[in-house]
Amino acid sequence: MSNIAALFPLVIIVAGALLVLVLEVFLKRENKSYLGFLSILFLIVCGFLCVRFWNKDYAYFGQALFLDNLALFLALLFCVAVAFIILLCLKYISSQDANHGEIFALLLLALSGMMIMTSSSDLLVIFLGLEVLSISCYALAGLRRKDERSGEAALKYFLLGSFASAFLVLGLAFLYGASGSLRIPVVIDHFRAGSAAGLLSLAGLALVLVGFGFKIALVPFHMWTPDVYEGAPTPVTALFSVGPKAAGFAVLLRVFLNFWPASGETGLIFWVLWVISVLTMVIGNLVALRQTNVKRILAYSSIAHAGYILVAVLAKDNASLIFYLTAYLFMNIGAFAAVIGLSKKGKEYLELEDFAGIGFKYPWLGATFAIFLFSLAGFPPTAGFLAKFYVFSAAVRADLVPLVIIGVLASLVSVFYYLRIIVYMYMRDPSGEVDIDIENPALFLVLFLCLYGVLQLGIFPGNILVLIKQAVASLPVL
Amino acid sequence: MSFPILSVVTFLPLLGAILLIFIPAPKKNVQRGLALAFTFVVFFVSLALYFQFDSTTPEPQFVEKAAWLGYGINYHMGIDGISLFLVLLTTFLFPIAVLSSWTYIQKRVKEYLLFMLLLETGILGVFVSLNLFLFYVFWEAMLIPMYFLIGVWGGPRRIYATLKFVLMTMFGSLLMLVSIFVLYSLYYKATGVYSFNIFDYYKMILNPQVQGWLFLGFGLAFAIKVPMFPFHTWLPDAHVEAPTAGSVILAAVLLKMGTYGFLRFALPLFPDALMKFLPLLAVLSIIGIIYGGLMALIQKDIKSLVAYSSVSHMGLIMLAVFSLNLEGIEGAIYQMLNHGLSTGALFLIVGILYERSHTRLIKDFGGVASQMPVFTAFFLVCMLSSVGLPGLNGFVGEILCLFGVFQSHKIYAYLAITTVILAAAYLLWMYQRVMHGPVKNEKILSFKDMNGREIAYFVPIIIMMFWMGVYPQSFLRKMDTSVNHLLKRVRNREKVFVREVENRVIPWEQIVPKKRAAEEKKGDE
Amino acid sequence: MIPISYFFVLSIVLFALGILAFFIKRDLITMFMAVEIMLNAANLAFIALAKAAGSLHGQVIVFFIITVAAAEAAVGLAIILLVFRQKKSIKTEDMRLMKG
Amino acid sequence: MAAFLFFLLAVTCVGSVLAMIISRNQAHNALFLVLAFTCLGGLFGLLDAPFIAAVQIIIYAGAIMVLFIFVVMMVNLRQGITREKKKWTLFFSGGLAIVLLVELILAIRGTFFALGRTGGEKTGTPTELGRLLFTDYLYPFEITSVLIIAALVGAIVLVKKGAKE
Amino acid sequence: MTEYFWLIPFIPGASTLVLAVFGKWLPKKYVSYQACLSVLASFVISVVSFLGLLKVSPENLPLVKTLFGWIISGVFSANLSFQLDPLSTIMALVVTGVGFLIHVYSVGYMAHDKGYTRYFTYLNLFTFAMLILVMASNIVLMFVGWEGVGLCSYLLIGFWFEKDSAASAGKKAFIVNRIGDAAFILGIFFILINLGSGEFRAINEAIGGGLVSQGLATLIALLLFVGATGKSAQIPLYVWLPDAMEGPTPVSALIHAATMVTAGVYMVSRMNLLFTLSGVAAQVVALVGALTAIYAATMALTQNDIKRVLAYSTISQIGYMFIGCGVGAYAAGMFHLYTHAFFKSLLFLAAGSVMHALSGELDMRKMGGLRKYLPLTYPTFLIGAIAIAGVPFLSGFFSKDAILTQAFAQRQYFIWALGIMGAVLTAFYMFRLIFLTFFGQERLDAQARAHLHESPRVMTLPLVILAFFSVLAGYVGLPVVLGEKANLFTRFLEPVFQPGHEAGLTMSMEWLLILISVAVALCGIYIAYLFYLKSPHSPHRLVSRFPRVYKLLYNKYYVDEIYNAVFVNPTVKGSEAVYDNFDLKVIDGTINGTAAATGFTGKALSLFQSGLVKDYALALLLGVILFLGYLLL
Repeated sequence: MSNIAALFPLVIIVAGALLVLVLEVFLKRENKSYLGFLSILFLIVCGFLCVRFWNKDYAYFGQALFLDNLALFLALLFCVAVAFIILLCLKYISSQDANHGEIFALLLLALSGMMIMTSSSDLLVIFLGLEVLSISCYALAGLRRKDERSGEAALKYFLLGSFASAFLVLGLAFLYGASGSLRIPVVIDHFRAGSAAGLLSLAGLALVLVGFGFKIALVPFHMWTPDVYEGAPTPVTALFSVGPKAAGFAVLLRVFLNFWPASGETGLIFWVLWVISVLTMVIGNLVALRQTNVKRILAYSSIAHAGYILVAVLAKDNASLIFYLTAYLFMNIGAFAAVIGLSKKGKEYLELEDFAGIGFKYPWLGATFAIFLFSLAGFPPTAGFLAKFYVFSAAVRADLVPLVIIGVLASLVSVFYYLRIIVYMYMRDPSGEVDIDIENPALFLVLFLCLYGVLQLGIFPGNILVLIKQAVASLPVL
Repeated sequence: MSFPILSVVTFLPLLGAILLIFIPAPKKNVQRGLALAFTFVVFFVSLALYFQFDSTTPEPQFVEKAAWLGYGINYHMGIDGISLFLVLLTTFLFPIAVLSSWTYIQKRVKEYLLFMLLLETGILGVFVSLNLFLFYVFWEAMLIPMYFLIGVWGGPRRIYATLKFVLMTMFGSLLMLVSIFVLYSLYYKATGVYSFNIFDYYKMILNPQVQGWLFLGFGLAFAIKVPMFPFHTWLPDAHVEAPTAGSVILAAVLLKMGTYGFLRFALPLFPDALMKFLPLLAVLSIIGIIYGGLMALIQKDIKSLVAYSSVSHMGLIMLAVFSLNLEGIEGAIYQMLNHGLSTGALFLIVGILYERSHTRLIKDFGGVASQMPVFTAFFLVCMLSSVGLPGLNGFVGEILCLFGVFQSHKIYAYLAITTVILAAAYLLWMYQRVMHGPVKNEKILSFKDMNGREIAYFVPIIIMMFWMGVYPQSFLRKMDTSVNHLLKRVRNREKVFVREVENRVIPWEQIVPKKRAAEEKKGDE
Repeated sequence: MIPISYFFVLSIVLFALGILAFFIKRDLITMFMAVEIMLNAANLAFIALAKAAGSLHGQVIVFFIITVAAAEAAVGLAIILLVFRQKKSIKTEDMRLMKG
Repeated sequence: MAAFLFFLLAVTCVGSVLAMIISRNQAHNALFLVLAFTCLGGLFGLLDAPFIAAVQIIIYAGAIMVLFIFVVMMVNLRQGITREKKKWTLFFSGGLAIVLLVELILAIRGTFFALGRTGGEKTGTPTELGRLLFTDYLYPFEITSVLIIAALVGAIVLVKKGAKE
Repeated sequence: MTEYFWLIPFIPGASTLVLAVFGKWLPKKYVSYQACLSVLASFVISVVSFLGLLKVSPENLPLVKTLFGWIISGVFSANLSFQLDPLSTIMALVVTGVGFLIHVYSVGYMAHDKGYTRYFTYLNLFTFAMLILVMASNIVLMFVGWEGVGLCSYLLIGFWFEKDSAASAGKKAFIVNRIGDAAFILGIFFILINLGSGEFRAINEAIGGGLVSQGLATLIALLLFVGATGKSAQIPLYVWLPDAMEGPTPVSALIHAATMVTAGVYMVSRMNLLFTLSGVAAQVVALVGALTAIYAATMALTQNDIKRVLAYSTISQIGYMFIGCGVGAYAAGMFHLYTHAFFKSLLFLAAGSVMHALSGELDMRKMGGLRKYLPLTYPTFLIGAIAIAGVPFLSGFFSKDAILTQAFAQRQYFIWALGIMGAVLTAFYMFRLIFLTFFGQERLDAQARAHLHESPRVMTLPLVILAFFSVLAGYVGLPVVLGEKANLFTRFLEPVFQPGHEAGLTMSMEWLLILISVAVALCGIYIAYLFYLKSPHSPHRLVSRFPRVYKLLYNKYYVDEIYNAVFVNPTVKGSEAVYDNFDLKVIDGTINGTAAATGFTGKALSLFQSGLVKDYALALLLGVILFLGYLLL
């Protein structure tokens, strides 16, 4: 039902961003962190609204903005993620000189972008949302202005991002030309009809796919990922690895899931995606094998995970896809949190050698990190296992057995490099010079929450599963 | 069963592990005591399983079932005559393992005990779960503590060993996971109901083609775990590097998970495929027997010698499993227990030597017997039980296994019988080089004989060895029904291995009590 | 009157040229210009198609795209400036601190 | 007349792009780009989109290009930067660009003839567009505001002189 | 109290347990008493049950006592159950009787050994196992005893494990036996499957009921016999026995002369129906026996080590027993077993006493002229020698003669001939031993000479008793010529051995045979006399005449070397080769190779991650193009 309330969550976030910007001017450097708490406040309100709007299906501006359960669930997810990131930033920005209050505003703006993307059925709006997200991400990547790597990351992200979005725009143009509109339902109907402009719209679809494939780092559109992840400030990297991915996949869910029944031409796209997911899983995992920088390892692993999630898309199993995104959010942010934890003022320890022996030196940090890694590797009883389990079993039910076999073998490879980190943490003797200031309650809060999430989702995901079921119920089931 | 005894047995160690976290690191003895206490309690509770076990029904007992994640994923536990003793073996060995590492482990005691307890939970879970999902969860989760035990407290090449162990095992189990998915979806498509319940799957009759693939999936996982012949190389590495208790558990219990898997899943689920692959598997097992024996003969490190001897023994067990008759399978199960006891004990022996000499190379020993008489006695008994000397447990299992094999395929038996000779050869030779002859070096002169603790954890093992050797009835009788049931299930689809009673002289009356005779008939129809 | 398809083809040619420029030029600024060209090529396509469809929606969309382009330009140039401050260079091949 | 205009604009546009590719001086590049965009504006005009044409010329040829020029001046390199030297990249990318061109042509060939010589006679007058903008496209319009804020913040935070710089 | 016969094995068993567990804390004296008395007790019971058995009528035989079901699974069923029949009784008597004496002897012999308690633990354990072997009522339980004695022999041979030779000898004995046992197990399986049960009664019934084809019988019989060759040291598995002399002498007397090594004979007689049913198997048994008899005898000719001579003679004597069984004269075989138990253990103990006197000297070349120093040992030794040589009116004569007569009667002339030749050699080497040891000039070295002394009473007493039996034991089995009923032994055993068709030999023939064997024995002795007393140099002349032959015999036909070269070394070397080249290189190589290859691929792929924006864009572009291309074409 149409209701102005549908705008509220978005408005709140943006308002928060603006407020942060305003206050930023009046605050002294040392207490920028108030801004963080402020924005968390806004996040909580927004989350609260999302909960309140559950099952209400508010919509506004026609179909351009609607809050079905999926949108709400994802919004909630994004809020949680961003909240985590903000908590991680609180100490980070001051100790790694990225001390700008704007970071919080940018985070909120990025969040708004994601929310826009996931709560619309109009490709134009989605595109704009994507741009909001991207632009804030470009800025976020470059935040550590003293650090060449950070700047370089921003540059690469920006150049390639705009390059990709050019393709996206051309794709939109094609779709528009074929169907005369960018409203997803219209476009779909057009596809169903299968007009003379079939090729045009197909090409358009492909180009749009490329645009989103870039955001969620599918091979071969993934090349930017490792460098950007390595260069960007670590909390921001954590966001990159979760937020845009989730948003992108949500769009895939909305846009492409609906095309499958129209087999024939779009059947082709299915096979392209099949190949892409294989490439993504295999290459992501293989290249990660020989990396020595933990952030890079996690970057490649995030590529590989995108591959697994794509399997869910191919299996047309919305629930498992969303579950995977949720699980991935907790375990990956958790892992990055642990990495952030291993730093002191002005110095981050990111090389594998730095991790030697920290497992016993900092038991809590080490243990949680180990658990997150096991979860990423897909060991029970963690969320990672259950997520893979759902995805792959769905895939088998969809008769994608070869894909699944490749997938599990790829994840076998992944086990090696995840365990390699643990080998360093627990089975090598500590290399003296690593000493970190452990005084970071916010970080440990995040660690704890992620740990809780990982175990809860891994052992008793019951309620979450129910929510997810309701969330995907709103999608057209085909 | 109102009292959830299986859950208690399975998760008590976990509880212990959690408690352990809160004990400050310096209080090492408190930690050890706590772990020991928990493992003991678990053992005593599990004894109830034995006494309350109803050997007349093949159905799983002490069943606990609860909805968990939906979609057929239930919390479903229960044991039958096959898993009963594996559970008992596990609970029996863990206190011993803890005791054995009392002084052996000096650094990071807390974490060590933590992982031991976690390991126990994982292993027990594997043996008691009847829901394929639950089974797989435990099967995988169990890897983590073992990974740490080898990797952190192991020898110089521990990292290589532990990664090899984990990756090879996972390679198998991931393919098994795929097969599980296929079963799952097949069942769903057939019935429209989601289920991971193993007994539901038993009802399915798959076409041989599919069976073949699925069997490969499952079989590979279990074959690597066992380990069967070409997949065995992780075992020596893991054993050599692992700390004593780790080796004990690894050899005594972990390997049994493979054979157990064959009995519980591979055989009853895919009988046709089994028949197809039977020759291959049998040949591999035989190769394993002989090959393992020969390799053991020439090992320079005692531990790897024992490891290869396990390869040989497990080969015999697998062969007996594939004989698909009552004697063979009961023998196999019995031999699993024996192998658990005797090989475990041998690793303890090695551990004791290692604690005194900090070497495991055979050439560094010699004439130990004259220094450590008590130790010598224990060593002798353990070795003989592993050799399979009558009166000790090894003989009963070995002879039943061989007999079962002999019944189904004489040729196999002729080849397998070599184990009798080989086992004697490599073990006696090793024993001679280590214990006999003149005292090799002055280091050995300084060896102290076993202390009270060591004797304390060895005596139960020795007693069990004699008991199982002299009065196996108390174990075999509990298996009969379950094994018969299993065989019925296998034979129902496949008549090759059915043995009619008629073409045999009915056994001497006094030998077979009436009740058993009746059961025997039931079993064969 | 010129067939609209001519415009369409022209847009694609421009797009290809943009790509070409992106790869041929070595300084970040011009590479970014190339991207702008690609965007504009897409705009031309939009307008042409809108014309063909006889609706104004295409033009509105183009309006938005132009805005996006502007926004991107702002951030993009800021980034280029940032990088220039750090490295005193705007050559692409100098931007390879991270690789492998 | 229109045809002549079209070809004139098209050729200038393409030509200026090529010129931009060839020239090594960023300032010149920027100017070539202005020229190209202006031509594009003209083309828009030919397609009954006067308002967009105006916007195009104002925003691009005006605002954005000025930005570019500013940056070029700040960067202010004595000697220009030659084009890519890595032959491999050159030929490969050139080849790919051509392939892509062909493919896209193939993609549109279906519509090539479908598109009539003339579409509807709607003209994109400011009023028309404005009405659309504030009815159907209100939401995107709002979003653009967010977009611009983001860009603003981003630009500022990246290049502003911090306290200690 | 005959029904308590099942206690016979368990008394030494219990004693073993006590000694094993509490031995550490028990005083020597107590240990010796307990050990000896336990055996004595079972001896008494055996005697009682023997007397009781005489009263039982044959059709109620055997008496069976089932304690409980042992291994029962499907068709495989074995009880812990014992049976008493003439055969087992005789064995029990021999084992406990001789065993007791040897226990007593050991008290003196081992008095100063630090492993005293351990020794008696083993010795009791052995008695226990041996009694189980002979009294088991089914073949599986028999196998338990069979392995048990093997173990004890392993332990006792390697009793002085500090000596590498001793340790290796024990190991060798066990492993060689194992080879036989493997075949034995297969035999058991055949019996269990085809006859349905391992109970001897069931087996006999099955055979009696004609359930067993001849071929099957042959198969089983041969498999079992392979086991027997291992345990009873026959060709080809005899190699362990000579080395077994590393053990303490009483052990050699008890295990490697009187009891254990004859287990094979006992087993064959136990299975006599089977062997009779398949003629072939019996033939093989006889042949192997005969060959071994002569073969071992030849090797005994040249040995200089007292105990080794005795060892080879044991081998050859057991050969005679097998001849007896082979030609169907099981009673005769058992008879020889029974007499042999006495005189051979006597010989060993006497030899032991000699060693004791010479403080452990074994080499005959370092002895000579001892008879005046060892007033008690010498005569007993002599008696033993005469008995084994087959001089009339001593036990050995009757038993050996019975066997040979039967062989001849069964028209096994070849076997008989071998037996006769063996007899000559036996007489010869035994008296060579006597002469070298007790006659001629003394060749002792000084320190041995210094404290040369007769053994204590506790050792000599058993000698005397055994000597007594060596003389008289034979009179329970007088040859047929002295009357049909003369042979009590055979009659006593009749319930077990269906009376084989008694040889249709004429009296004169019988007498002739007897004369022949007597003559043979005497001439053997005479040659020995010529060689070693009359002209002590003739042996050397002979040796220099046939150096090859001498070397061959002296080195025991190089059999050990051959076995090592053919079986042992190839196995070890081959395994090493396989381990290095296959296990490590191929299998592990494959695994590690896979891992390395994966890693390398990863490395290679990461090269595309050049860090150059353009390359990244290029990849993207390439993706787009392939994607579109696939869609459009």
